[in-house]
Amino acid sequence: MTDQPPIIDQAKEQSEPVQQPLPLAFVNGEAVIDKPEDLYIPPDALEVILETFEGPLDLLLYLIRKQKFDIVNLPILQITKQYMEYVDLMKDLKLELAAEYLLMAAILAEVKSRLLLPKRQDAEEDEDDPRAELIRRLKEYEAIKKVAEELDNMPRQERDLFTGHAAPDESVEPIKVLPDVTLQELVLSFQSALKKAKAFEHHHIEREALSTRERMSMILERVSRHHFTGFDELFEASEGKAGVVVTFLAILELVKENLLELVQGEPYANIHVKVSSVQEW
Amino acid sequence: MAKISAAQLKQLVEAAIFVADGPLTKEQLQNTVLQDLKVSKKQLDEALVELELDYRPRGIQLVEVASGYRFQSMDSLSPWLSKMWHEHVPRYSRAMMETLALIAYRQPITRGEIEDVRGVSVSSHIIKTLSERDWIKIVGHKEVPGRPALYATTRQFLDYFSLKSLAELPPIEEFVPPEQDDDELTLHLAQEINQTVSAPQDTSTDVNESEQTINQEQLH
Amino acid sequence: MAKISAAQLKQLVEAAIFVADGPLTKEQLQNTVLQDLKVSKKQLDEALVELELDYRPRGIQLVEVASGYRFQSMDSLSPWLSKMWHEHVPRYSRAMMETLALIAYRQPITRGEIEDVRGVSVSSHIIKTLSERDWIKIVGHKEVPGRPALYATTRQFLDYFSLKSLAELPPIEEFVPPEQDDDELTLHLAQEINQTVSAPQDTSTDVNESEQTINQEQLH
Repeated sequence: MTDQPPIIDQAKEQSEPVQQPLPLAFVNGEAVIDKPEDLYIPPDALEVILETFEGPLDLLLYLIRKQKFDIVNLPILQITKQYMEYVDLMKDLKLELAAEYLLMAAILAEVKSRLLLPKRQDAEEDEDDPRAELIRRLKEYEAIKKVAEELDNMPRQERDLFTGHAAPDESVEPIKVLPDVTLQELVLSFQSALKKAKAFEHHHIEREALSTRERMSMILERVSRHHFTGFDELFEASEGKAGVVVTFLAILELVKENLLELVQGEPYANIHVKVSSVQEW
Repeated sequence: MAKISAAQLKQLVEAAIFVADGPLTKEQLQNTVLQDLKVSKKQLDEALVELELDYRPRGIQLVEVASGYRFQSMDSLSPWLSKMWHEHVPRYSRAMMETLALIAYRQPITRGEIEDVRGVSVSSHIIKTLSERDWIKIVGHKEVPGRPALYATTRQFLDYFSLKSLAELPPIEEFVPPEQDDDELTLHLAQEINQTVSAPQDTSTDVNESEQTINQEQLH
Repeated sequence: MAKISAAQLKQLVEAAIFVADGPLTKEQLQNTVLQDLKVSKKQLDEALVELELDYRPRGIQLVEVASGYRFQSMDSLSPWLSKMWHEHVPRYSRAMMETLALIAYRQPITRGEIEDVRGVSVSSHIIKTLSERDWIKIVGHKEVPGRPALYATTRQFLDYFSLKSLAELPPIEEFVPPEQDDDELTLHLAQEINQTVSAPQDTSTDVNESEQTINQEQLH
């Protein structure tokens, strides 16, 4: 033992001898009541004890358990008396006494007085026990108190378990989510681009149908710079007359712009097409 | 690769859970790393079971918590592992734990109802701390005067305590009412607890319903 | 425990490296988790070597990097693991959209021609971004000095906008916003564009005129 045990230990040592004989005195709540003077605890120690109660229900449970009372046959007279002693002590110590403690005192007093009233003969026997509600509350609170302790003891993060992580390899790269673009934005952009073009009016505006321009792109893509492609390979019979015309116009346009070269070995022979390699400079 | 061997699948799932920022559900695995691979539910289940077994003898374990699968250290190693951090492990007061327990076992519950059971008022500090830890959230409002907030626990709460669902919480003592007690009320309470613990979905529906009621009322 | 078995040491070192916030050196391990345990340099080295071997066939590998030991995913899994993260690319700039629009409506077109219309130079970044998205491609080179690349839109571009062909690109005047400041110019442009877009078979001018009348009315 150290010279100066912590206050809380002192309190336990000194309070327990006082409370030990109590269970012997209270059997089924029908025994003599203790005297308040017996309950001497050094004031500063008591303060620590009292502050550990979570409220009146907790204090009542403490009193009941300490004296091994059966909660179902709650000896209301004794409990009330002891409870009031604690409440008085708290007052004496000028502890900030929560209103809940006084409310409980009132409830206990009411239950006690109802118990003292003679029972009416015609009353249904069990329904009228004035302690019932208090007992229910005590049991309910005790159940919650117990699971709260269990919860506190359960393995939990930060204290008992830690999550394991591994670093992604350097080659892991987040997938890029590309922005959405609407057709309307595209059209408005075209409009704004053209509006900006101050010199627009002086420029020659190409009159080709867009489908011809599209076909021009397609043909340029299909035709190689290095090999000749058969002229007729560029036409798709399935496109019908209009398709053939568009393709033909596109080829003429490309030839005109010196983008395509046409070669024909002899009259009526197959025409071949190649991306122009003419250097004009 | 549109198909993947069982061994490759295991490696991929293992790596994914390890590098993920939080727990991963099977659905998340299917929608991300397994997206273009034809992996059946059964194959994935098998890979997870095998991984769980592989890691049993190791210092790190594969566990399923509310938000999915994660690896976590064996709890027997915590006395040594905790030396890696200098900060003190947060401790929670009894008042805090009792409030949390009431919300966990009796959700959805109002602050007033918590106070009724505990017999003392619940400080705002407690509610704030629990909310900030993302352990509790407001899931609706009770249609009684004052429309008090209804609190429930979150998935993060379950994750923190390494639980898959509320059903895994330690069982709460279902007190047998004294003979002369108000049976009906007690049974009702016990029933409520059961429902809350074992059927979180039901609870949420109730909350939604009450929310709808609220909206309807607001319209008038 | 002041002494620890080789198996326990391995578990502890393994868990420590997994739960640490960053790579761990041998010194850090000795100074934290192994602090009160008598673990020799050699024992620690052996544990690390064994762990490295244990993990070789797994999806996660124990590697030593500059700042210590850490676990990291197998490099061959990267293509799949990459799917776990998304990076949102910011919206396209006006310059980007105008360039794309000009390529769509005026293809095949050179960069110089785009610059002529826009009055400003087209940054390489824009061309690169549009090419990477597979919306534009080079279809040839214009036979003028410098042989500039000719840009056109791709099939992916059409697919993205759910178009069967470029002919389905909307004619411009449908999108003329109300309160045009420069009505005359816009109408003029609209006419040009309309003809360009919708009149491959030489749509009669009458049709265009009547369409314009309607639009003019709608503007007022």
